[in-house]
Amino acid sequence: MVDLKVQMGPLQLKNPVCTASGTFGFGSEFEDFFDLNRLGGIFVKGLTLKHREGNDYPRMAETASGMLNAVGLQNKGVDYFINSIYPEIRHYNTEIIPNVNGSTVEDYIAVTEKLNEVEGINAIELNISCPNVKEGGMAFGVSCPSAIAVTEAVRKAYDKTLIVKLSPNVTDITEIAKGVEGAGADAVSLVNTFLGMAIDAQSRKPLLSTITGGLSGPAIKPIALRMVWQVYQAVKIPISGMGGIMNATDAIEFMLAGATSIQVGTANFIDPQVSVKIIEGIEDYCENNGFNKASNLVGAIQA
Amino acid sequence: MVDLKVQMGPLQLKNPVCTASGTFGFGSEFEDFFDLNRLGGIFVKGLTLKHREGNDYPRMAETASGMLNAVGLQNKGVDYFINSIYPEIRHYNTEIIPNVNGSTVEDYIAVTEKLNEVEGINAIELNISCPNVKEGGMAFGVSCPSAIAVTEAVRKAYDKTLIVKLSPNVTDITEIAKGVEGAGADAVSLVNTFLGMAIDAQSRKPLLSTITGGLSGPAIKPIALRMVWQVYQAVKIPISGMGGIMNATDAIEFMLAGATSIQVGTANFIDPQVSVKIIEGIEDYCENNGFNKASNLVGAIQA
Amino acid sequence: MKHIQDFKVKGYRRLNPENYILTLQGESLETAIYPGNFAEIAVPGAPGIFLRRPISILDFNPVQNTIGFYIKAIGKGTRQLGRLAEGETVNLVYPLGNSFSAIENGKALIVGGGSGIAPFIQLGRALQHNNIQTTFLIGGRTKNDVFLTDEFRESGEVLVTTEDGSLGEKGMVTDHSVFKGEFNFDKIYTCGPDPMMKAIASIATENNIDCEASLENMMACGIGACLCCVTPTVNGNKVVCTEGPVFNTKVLGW
Amino acid sequence: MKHIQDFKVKGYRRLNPENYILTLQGESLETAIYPGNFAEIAVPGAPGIFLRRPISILDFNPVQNTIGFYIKAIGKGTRQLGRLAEGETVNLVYPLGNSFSAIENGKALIVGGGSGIAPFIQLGRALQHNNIQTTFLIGGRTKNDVFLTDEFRESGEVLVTTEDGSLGEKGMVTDHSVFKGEFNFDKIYTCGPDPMMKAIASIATENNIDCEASLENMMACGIGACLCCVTPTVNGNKVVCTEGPVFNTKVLGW
Ligand SMILES: Cc1cc2nc3c(=O)[nH]c(=O)nc-3n(C[C@H](O)[C@H](O)[C@H](O)COP(=O)(O)OP(=O)(O)OC[C@H]3O[C@@H](n4cnc5c(N)ncnc54)[C@H](O)[C@@H]3O)c2cc1C
Ligand SMILES: Cc1cc2nc3c(=O)[nH]c(=O)nc-3n(C[C@H](O)[C@H](O)[C@H](O)COP(=O)(O)OP(=O)(O)OC[C@H]3O[C@@H](n4cnc5c(N)ncnc54)[C@H](O)[C@@H]3O)c2cc1C
Ligand SMILES: Cc1cc2nc3c(=O)[nH]c(=O)nc-3n(C[C@H](O)[C@H](O)[C@H](O)COP(=O)(O)O)c2cc1C
Ligand SMILES: Cc1cc2nc3c(=O)[nH]c(=O)nc-3n(C[C@H](O)[C@H](O)[C@H](O)COP(=O)(O)O)c2cc1C
Ligand code: FES
Ligand code: FES
Repeated sequence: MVDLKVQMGPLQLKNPVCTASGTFGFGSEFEDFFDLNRLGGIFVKGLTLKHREGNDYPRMAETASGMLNAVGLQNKGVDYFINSIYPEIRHYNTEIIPNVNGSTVEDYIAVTEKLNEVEGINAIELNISCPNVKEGGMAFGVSCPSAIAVTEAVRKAYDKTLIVKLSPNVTDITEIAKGVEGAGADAVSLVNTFLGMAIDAQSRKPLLSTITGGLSGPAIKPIALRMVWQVYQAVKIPISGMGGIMNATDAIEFMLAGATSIQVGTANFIDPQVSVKIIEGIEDYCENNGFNKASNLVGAIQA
Repeated sequence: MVDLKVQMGPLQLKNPVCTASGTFGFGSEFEDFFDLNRLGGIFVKGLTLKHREGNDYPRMAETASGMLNAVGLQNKGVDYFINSIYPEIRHYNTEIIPNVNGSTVEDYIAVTEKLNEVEGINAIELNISCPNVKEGGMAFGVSCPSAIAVTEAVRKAYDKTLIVKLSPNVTDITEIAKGVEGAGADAVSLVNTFLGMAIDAQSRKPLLSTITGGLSGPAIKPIALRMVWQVYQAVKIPISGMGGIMNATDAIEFMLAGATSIQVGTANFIDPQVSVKIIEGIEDYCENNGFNKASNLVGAIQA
Repeated sequence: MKHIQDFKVKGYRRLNPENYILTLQGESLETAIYPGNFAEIAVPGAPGIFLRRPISILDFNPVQNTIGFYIKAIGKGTRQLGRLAEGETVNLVYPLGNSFSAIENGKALIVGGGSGIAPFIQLGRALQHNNIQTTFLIGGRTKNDVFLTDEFRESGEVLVTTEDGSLGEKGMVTDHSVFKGEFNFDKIYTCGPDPMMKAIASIATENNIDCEASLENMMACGIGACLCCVTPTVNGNKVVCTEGPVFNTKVLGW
Repeated sequence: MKHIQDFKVKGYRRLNPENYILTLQGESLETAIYPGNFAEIAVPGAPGIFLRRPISILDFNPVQNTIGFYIKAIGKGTRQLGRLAEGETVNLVYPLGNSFSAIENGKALIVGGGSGIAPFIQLGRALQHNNIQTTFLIGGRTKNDVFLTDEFRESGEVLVTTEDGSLGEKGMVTDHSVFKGEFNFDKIYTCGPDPMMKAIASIATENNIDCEASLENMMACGIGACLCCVTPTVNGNKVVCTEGPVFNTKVLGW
């Protein structure tokens, strides 16, 4: 029997496999496909203080082994989540982890304070890396001082596990990771999407209403994996790794590079059952390769 | 008749389609496949002052819609190029553009001074973005002051067209582009490869001897295209655009985003005749869409 | 209930070089499929295709466990779906989306163009089941672009327009004489190119008739998880794959 | 001269579930193909495969314009190449690389294991043409992993080892009795797993015999343009796709 439990700072996950924010709705969308209780955790869709309409259509373009999105944090606001959505999903026996967004530090604090009061929610993911909003978002995550500032402020407002989600659109991700570690993050998650663009040569127009959008999927996996490996060597806090994970082998690679847990994003669109397959694949791998704990995979690359 | 000529600063190319450094050897490798005289230019393999053995095997790994390489600037040195290789390829009726590398500013200057004397070579590409060498390389291209310093020094040593090749592994590529423009670059080329990594889950070893390597191919196209579009708005000098161009449509997208000329890299490995097909495709597109000059495509996106 | 399920290619019916009906067969079949529902199809063996493709469900047969799609080959995926070998595996996520609401009384007009005719076989049957008198108005560029008229005729009257006049009345669907003079329908259903649907919606508004339109959109998940597929409505952005694809045109502000 | 050329799948010869010979036919054929040359094959219709795959040329027929490959399915590309339909198009860049140098006098020993036997049909014929007495030593895990022995027998004597003793002598090729006692070959040629080739190379060195080995490598271009495929030699890194794949084992420092 392989022990699949992993520890993300104070938060224990029953296994390393979570679903990534913005790619798994609020979970219930996938209820028909598998038993959500099997997941290590669900990072739910990005929340903001107030209702947001998100960006105009078109918001999506397919690319080679990936996709661009420009959703822009469409959501009904944190209060609606707490009052109307969370009660419907809280019965799942898995960690429900809200993804916290804001245009200003005050916004982030306000959302966090509300979530801090919600019984059953044991962790939040602070998104300082959304490339699809005009204000805030990625701007916080690409500068070290502002990443530290927002993390410190949210840390004060939050008593439970604080995971900070980093942007890959930076020269040196280890610097930001060290900054938010110092500012009190319990864990980091990486990577969010890469800022990209697509053009329709025939109409000579961008394919997204916002011109640029966030690139996800297997295309980015080599870069994401490198960043996880770099951050693993730079910080002591655990890493939730993601970026193009499509199967158990990919997930294992992220763990070997240093991720304690992983998130499945875009892959959910292609195979809505993929996360259970990944859980089973990690278990099989551990069994076949003499690991009695999944956590022993973390950083086990022989470099 | 479409006028395919484009102007890269002082340097005129007979058409916008060049081959990218490190992906086309010294040209002669492709002689059996098409008439090299048709190319706008050939950016030959990266040169250093002294002979370099490059990195150890393995140097290559396939990724989703892309590849990682860790060649590490294997070459016989600039003197060997000038004395033994260039005489064999100078008869081609296309621009032969050496790609200049160094570990120190002095190295860069020394290589440049030698190339400055070579009759028939009308431009160099200053590579401050190679991710596969321990010293120099990308380190110059990811910090604005050092990018400016090396460009200024090389500018003083070079009388003809100076193209500076930028690294995409930065938070804000426009800042570096503006820096090298101010330092005297006649043009910029972008992007070089993205720092990435691949792991073999079974052996738990990295797939490259250097652990990390440079990611190229269609996987990176959306990010490269975005960077070209951003730089186009930030600088006045022309852009040589590249990153995952596989066909004429891709090339046209780069031109619409702001590239005056383009480079074909990894695609040469998959179809050694692809660059001629791209030249023909651009010509057809111009004809069918009422452009009498290819240069009118540059930045013609309706954003 | 939504399913993810492997099917096998049973066969094709080729309508013309670009249009075809693909029939898949499964070991079982979810039969709670309603007119307007679609499937997200994983296109097998096509390099360069990353996401599933949303395609309306044309019809299905609960005895044979078959499901049919009417597909117009416009790009990589829709071309590849047209050249699979018999027996090849195709994975579906289905049935997805909301559906047209069949009226209980009165007369219905169904207006379709291009690949937009797919949902109307099922809708026609549902209306017929309600004893609704249905008129189908199908538009195409030439007579070679007008399909499935025999099938539609089983559920109602079929009118046709072609741009070159090679079949039915000459012109666009909106030019058809059915819209001239007395106009006594109680509901309009439409699916096809946006400009066509918008023109039909304004005819409906002018005549104070309820109108439902099925929208296309760039979709990533098809199940409401990614929020990529929105359309602006009078009540803000709505998610096309779950709150649609069928919308009342008043809600769309058309 | 190197060519880029479309061929059609002519057929397969299945050796066992993992090993097969693929024959392609073209409208023409470059016949300046030498033992050890390989082709870079663009694998059709396989999502997830980006680069061409290097495969040795097994044999070719200048009358029929056919070219054959012996392939062991070990991954995505080599599996996909085993399930193409007859008539499907396969693009080759060929012929690539250097070749084994056939000796003019004396006796030759050819040692192959796994998919490393592919170049030896051609090499055997070339040696036969030079009237060289050739011994083939082929190793496999079991008798089901030993192929092409009939073909080799046309050019010389065939010795076999299997790990389980189900065919020929039991053990690894290096255990074969041919290496025991008097050893009177003038040249050894080898292709197969690295450890096997290295062991053979040291036998050659001990016996002061010239030995050529054909190396595998991760290749991107196959034509010397990318410098991805190097091997360390006593003279520094050498490019395997152009300066190899065949190297004198002394140069390799083996
Ligand atoms: C709910 C729904 C039901 C549909 N039902 C049918 C149907 O029954 N039959 C049918 O033939 N088609 C239908 N479509 C359209 C079909 O999904 C697209 O034609 C298909 O996704 C195109 O894929 P491709 O790989 O062939 O094109 P690509 O090669 O990906 O693209 C070709 C061109 O089509 C555009 N395009 C791609 N996908 C879409 C899309 N989803 N919406 C609009 N434009 C797109 C691209 O921007 C590009 O210009 C439906 C779409 C939706 C959303
Ligand atoms: C000059 C040359 C001649 C060859 N001749 C033959 C031949 O005649 N018959 C034959 O069956 N095979 C031959 N090979 C090996 C063949 O190229 C690989 O088996 C093939 O590229 C694997 O592709 P894949 O997509 O099936 O495997 P993948 O799915 O890409 O990978 C499967 C595994 O194989 C490894 N691998 C992939 N490519 C190579 C490679 N080029 N070298 C070493 N390991 C690799 C990967 O790291 C991975 O572990 C030759 C290789 C070279 C360089
Ligand atoms: C459609 C879409 C919406 C997303 N929305 C969010 C979000 O609201 N908050 C967030 O932190 N990340 C968001 N992401 C990023 C993902 O959580 C993940 O970081 C990224 O997609 C990389 O992983 P992947 O390649 O496995 O998808 C979104 C991604 C996609 C594709
Ligand atoms: C094998 C390989 C070797 C390369 N060597 C060099 C080099 O020597 N100098 C350089 O500036 N860029 C080098 N590059 C980068 C390419 O010139 C190009 O910037 C990059 O590959 C992106 O373009 P692509 O996606 O079209 O390949 C190399 C790329 C590859 C794949
Ligand atoms: S396609 Fe994902 S929400 Fe509609
Ligand atoms: S594979 Fe490119 S040089 Fe050998």
